[in-house]
Amino acid sequence: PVAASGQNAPLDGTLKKIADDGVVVIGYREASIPFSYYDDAKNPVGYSMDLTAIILDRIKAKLGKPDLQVRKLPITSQNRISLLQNGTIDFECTTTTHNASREQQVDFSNTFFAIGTRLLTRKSTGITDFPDLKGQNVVVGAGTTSEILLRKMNADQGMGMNIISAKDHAESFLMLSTGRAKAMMMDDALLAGERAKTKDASEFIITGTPQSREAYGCMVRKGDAQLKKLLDETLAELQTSGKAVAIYDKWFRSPIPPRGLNLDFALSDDMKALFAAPNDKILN
Amino acid sequence: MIALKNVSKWYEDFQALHDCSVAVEKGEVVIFCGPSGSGKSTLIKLINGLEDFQKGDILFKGKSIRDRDVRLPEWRRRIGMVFQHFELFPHLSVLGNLTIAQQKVLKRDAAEAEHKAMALLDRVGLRAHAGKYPSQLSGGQQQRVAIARSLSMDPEVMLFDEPTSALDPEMISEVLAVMVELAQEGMTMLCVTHEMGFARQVADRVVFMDAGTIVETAGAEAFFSAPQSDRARDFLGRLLL
Amino acid sequence: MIALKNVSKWYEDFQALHDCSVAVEKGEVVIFCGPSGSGKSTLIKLINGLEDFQKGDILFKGKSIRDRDVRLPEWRRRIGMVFQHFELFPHLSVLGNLTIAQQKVLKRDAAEAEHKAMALLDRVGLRAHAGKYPSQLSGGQQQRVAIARSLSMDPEVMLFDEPTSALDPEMISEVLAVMVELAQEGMTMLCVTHEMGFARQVADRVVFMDAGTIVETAGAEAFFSAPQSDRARDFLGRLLL
Amino acid sequence: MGYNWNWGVLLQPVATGEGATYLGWILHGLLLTAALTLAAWLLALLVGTAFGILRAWPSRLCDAIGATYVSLFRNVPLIVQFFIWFFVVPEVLPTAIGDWIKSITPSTQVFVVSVLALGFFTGARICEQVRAGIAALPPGQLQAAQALGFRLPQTFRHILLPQCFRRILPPLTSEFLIISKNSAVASTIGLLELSGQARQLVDFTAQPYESFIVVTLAYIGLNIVILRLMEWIQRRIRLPGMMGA
Amino acid sequence: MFALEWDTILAARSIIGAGIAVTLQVTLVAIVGGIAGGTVLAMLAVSGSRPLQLFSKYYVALFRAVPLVMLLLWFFLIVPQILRAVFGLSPSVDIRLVSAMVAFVLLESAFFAEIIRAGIIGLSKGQFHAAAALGMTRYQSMRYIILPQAFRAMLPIMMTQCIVIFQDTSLVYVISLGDFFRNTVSIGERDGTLVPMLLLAGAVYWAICSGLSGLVRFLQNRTAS
Ligand SMILES: Nc1ncnc2c1ncn2[C@@H]1O[C@H](COP(=O)(O)OP(=O)(O)OP(=O)(O)O)[C@@H](O)[C@H]1O
Ligand SMILES: Nc1ncnc2c1ncn2[C@@H]1O[C@H](COP(=O)(O)OP(=O)(O)OP(=O)(O)O)[C@@H](O)[C@H]1O
Ligand SMILES: [Mg+2]
Ligand SMILES: [Mg+2]
Repeated sequence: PVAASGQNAPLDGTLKKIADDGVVVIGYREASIPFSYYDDAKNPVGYSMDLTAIILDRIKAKLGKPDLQVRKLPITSQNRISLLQNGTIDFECTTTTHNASREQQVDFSNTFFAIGTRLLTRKSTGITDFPDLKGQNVVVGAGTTSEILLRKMNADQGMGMNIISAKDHAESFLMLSTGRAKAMMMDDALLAGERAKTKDASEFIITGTPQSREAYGCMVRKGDAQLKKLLDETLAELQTSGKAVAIYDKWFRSPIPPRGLNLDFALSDDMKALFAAPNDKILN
Repeated sequence: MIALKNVSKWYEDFQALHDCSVAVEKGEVVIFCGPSGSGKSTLIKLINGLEDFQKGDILFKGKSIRDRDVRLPEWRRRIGMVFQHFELFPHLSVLGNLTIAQQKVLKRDAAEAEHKAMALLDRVGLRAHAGKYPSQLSGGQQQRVAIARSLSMDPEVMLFDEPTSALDPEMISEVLAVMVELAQEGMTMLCVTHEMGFARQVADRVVFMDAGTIVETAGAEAFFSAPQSDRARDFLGRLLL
Repeated sequence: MIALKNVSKWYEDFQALHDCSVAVEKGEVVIFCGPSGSGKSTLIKLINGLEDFQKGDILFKGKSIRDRDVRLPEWRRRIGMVFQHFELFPHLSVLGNLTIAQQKVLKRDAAEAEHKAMALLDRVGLRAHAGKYPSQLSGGQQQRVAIARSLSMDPEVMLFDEPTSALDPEMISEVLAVMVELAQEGMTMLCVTHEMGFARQVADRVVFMDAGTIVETAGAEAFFSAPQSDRARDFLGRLLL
Repeated sequence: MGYNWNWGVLLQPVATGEGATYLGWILHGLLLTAALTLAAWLLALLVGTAFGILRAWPSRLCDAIGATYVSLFRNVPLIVQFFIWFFVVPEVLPTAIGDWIKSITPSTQVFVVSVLALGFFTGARICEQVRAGIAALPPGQLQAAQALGFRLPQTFRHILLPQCFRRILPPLTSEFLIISKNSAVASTIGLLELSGQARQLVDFTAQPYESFIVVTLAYIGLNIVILRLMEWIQRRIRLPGMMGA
Repeated sequence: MFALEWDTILAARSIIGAGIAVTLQVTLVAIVGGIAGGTVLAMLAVSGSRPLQLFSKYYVALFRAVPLVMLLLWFFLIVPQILRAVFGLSPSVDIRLVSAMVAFVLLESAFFAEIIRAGIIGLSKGQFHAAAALGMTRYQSMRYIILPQAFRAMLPIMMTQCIVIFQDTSLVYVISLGDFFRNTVSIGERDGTLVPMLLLAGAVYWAICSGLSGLVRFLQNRTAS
């Protein structure tokens, strides 16, 4: 009965475009474990991809087009907004943090994941929290919220850190594992994913007080209320029905492809709160 | 056939031709001579539309080169030209040099063009060299190929700009022989040359130029036996030394 | 002073010198002549250690160039050399050309080197041109600077390799005049030249070469008036034509 | 296309709270690009000349050493060379040295690595120019110098090289221009020169057009300045009576 | 750290293969498109028309002033929608590949234009006159007389430029396009074998490029003699 009212409204925005083209294009990330990354057959898989698949089923149902073509395009943190704005992709649910400056250019759906930004370090360094980073080399992903926070902290508290901006997660982790950086700051869930890649995962720990809490949302074009509504409803239903927890367990608490590693990453309080009360708020 | 009327030409600031007028009738052979830098090459190039000019007019069969419906490529096609340095196309065989313009400009088919080319090569005595490349020929042979190439376009007039002055002495005669033959067959010819023996033999008229002006125009016999101007006398004197 | 003993030299497979022997005393002026390619330049270069040789020996004041304690730069410093194409250093002024080797090789200080240079420029009549660059001088002037440059190293012998053959006729005499003066001052000189007038004037002996061998060595007067060998006679005959 | 132009963003304080504006970042990037270009060009000149002399030295062994250098540094893409200098060299050096390198301030590290990578890469090209420049000199020049008693090193230093450099000055200055563009590759190892700043601005401001336009204009401006500088140098160094002066 | 793990490389051969395919595609398109565009620009540069000459001149100056890295980023980050519109691409086409190809074609056009223009200018004026005197139009003389000679004269330089292009394609790294180099690096990062993988990439490029340069020298010597 909820969906029925939507079906009566005339299509507009992206949904109309999808209906007209008979094609929907989604964005994915190539190396954001465990949200969106390649399995052995070079297919994008992950927590975000599972959500995307469910959303796509919803779109097909809404448009009454079970044979709607789905195309997938790899995106990066640098081109995702451009590609969405210029119509190359129709929406993306990957690992994009919902924040105020991005709201200038795009709209965000309900939050589908909440993270805290923390540290990954070798146990042997003895680093346990941010104050330990004084005078050290620390790596962050270029253009991430973590970079902004870390540089701010460095400037405000005169910590004398040398901050390395790496272009992606893999490079960040390379800096850490080769000893160029003592610690790596990033979204904790992604840190868990990076750590799981390496053969000596047990030597690394995720540590430190979260410096920020961030909400991942799906990006849609600005003003595209109809698509946003569909995404919001779909995500809310998954979260309140408990299906979202099942998907979470599949990717964060069980062995995942390609190497059968287990991230063993417990459901955070923020996530529990989110699943209890779906919303599209910016976390602070 | 060809007429220049008060033509003046400047290269930027430098005036290369001053108010030149010449008229050449069909079948006439006119020789242009004069000291280096006097404007002979420039004048020849103007007739063929290879250089622009600023004043006066040039007519071919009564039609001005400035006429709105004159298309320069067609104009040039009807006027043959032979250069001092042959200017054969080095990337094409002798046969290729003779057929390419026939095919691309006159749209003759390959067989027809080749037939015509071979006939002309025969005429200049180079049939056996059709498959060679220009660099494999002597200067005299190259110049004969160049003449044949011009003729392949069925020109109504032929222009020659010092066709033998880049040649070793022993090759000059073989080129001049071809030109004499052409003249005798009645081709209208305008020819810059310092070969006075040749000029005497074929010229109807001689045009003497100096410093961009036409100093004297005379019948060939009259010019060689009794040039009117001092400058021509001087020039001939030095030439015959 | 200088002695070549049975010297043979090969450029790869080609034998440029066959078993050449010459001895030059202090203060002697010896002229080398012979047709092109006869090995004159090669011989001169060997004396200065600018080319290697395979057989025989070369002595300078009794010391062999092959001696273990001979240092070639020092050897060359003591023997002056003037080249056909002057080989002035185009990036240095005339003064710079004359001082650089004094400063860098002989370690003279700047003032001393310049003083010496100016004196030598005076001697070759070019004091006024000290500040110019080689390309701003005529060929004859350049060659005189080159001679002055050689002299600035206080050589004990001077070698000349056709010092005037790259010059326009009107400049030859100004260079020869400098060389005559040198000879008269008692400089030991080995000189490749075709200037027979000069040779007659200054030569103590003439060495005639052909095809890499020394065909004839004679006193100057004897050589010019009555050359012994057919080849020398032939050569002189063609030269005087 | 739904883009919100906002040129004012360039004058906003940066999101990292470091007290700069985004335009300030770009200017800083421009400065780094200029410094990197100059340093790399000087290194390239040094390295290229050294190996160029080796190639021109009358010794087969020296020539072979020079030729090997050129072959190695010309036949491997620049970005690969950057990565090798940055990631491989510290690992193949003795562990103590490698660790010391890695502990240097990262921004210094990437700058030095960039100078080395660009310098040695361009040095290979300059090496060939020097070799050709010396080979083009009349052989009599070497002989004339030797006849005056110059030793071989002196001959190169005082006679051959000064002439060679005057001849190859135009290509040498073009190399300067080429380095200024190749320096953008340094952003791949994290140096925040001009192009690196362009990307950083995209990340931080979500206003890609503004930052790209400004940075591209900065490159064009740099290019024009270098061209003028090249003309000036070439005029200055011309000898009277040579090279069309 | 230095030992190449051949079995992991072997396991990743499909990724490396895909990378090589991308490298070759970009190289090939850059060469073909660059020569075509360069020819057009060179012809504009020697055309009689002042505006066309200026266009060619400023095009070349502009593209030679901007680093390739910036150019690649422009087409990838900033104007992909223009590419889509111009080429009528379907939404599923990997825009990175198209961006790279377009950036390379535009840039290499400028480089080839300079080379070809030098080749044309190197021809004597007599050849232009001879072609014109036979009645050929401007286009015909270019097509049949001038360009064939210019290309022949510039062949060694053009071939050298092709090798440079092959090397430069590795810069598609900056737009995350998986060419040979980037995929090699990714495997290295993934397996912790970055050092040997980088050395491997360097060795492969070196072998190919020095082989090709040798070939160019060989051809040059053969045509010279
Ligand atoms: N393209 C040009 N630009 C400027 N000046 C030119 C050009 N072509 C020719 N001139 C000048 O025009 C004058 C006439 O030249 P032209 O070649 O017509 O003389 P010419 O009589 O053919 O001499 P020659 O016997 O040496 O061939 C000369 O002073 C020459 O320097
Ligand atoms: N560097 C070299 N390599 C190979 N052969 C050489 C070399 N230099 C000279 N030759 C050859 O050695 C022979 C003697 O040359 P040289 O220059 O000594 O003759 P020359 O008597 O000075 O002649 P000219 O009067 O022409 O200067 C010539 O056949 C010459 O071709
Ligand atoms: Mg002429
Ligand atoms: Mg000689």
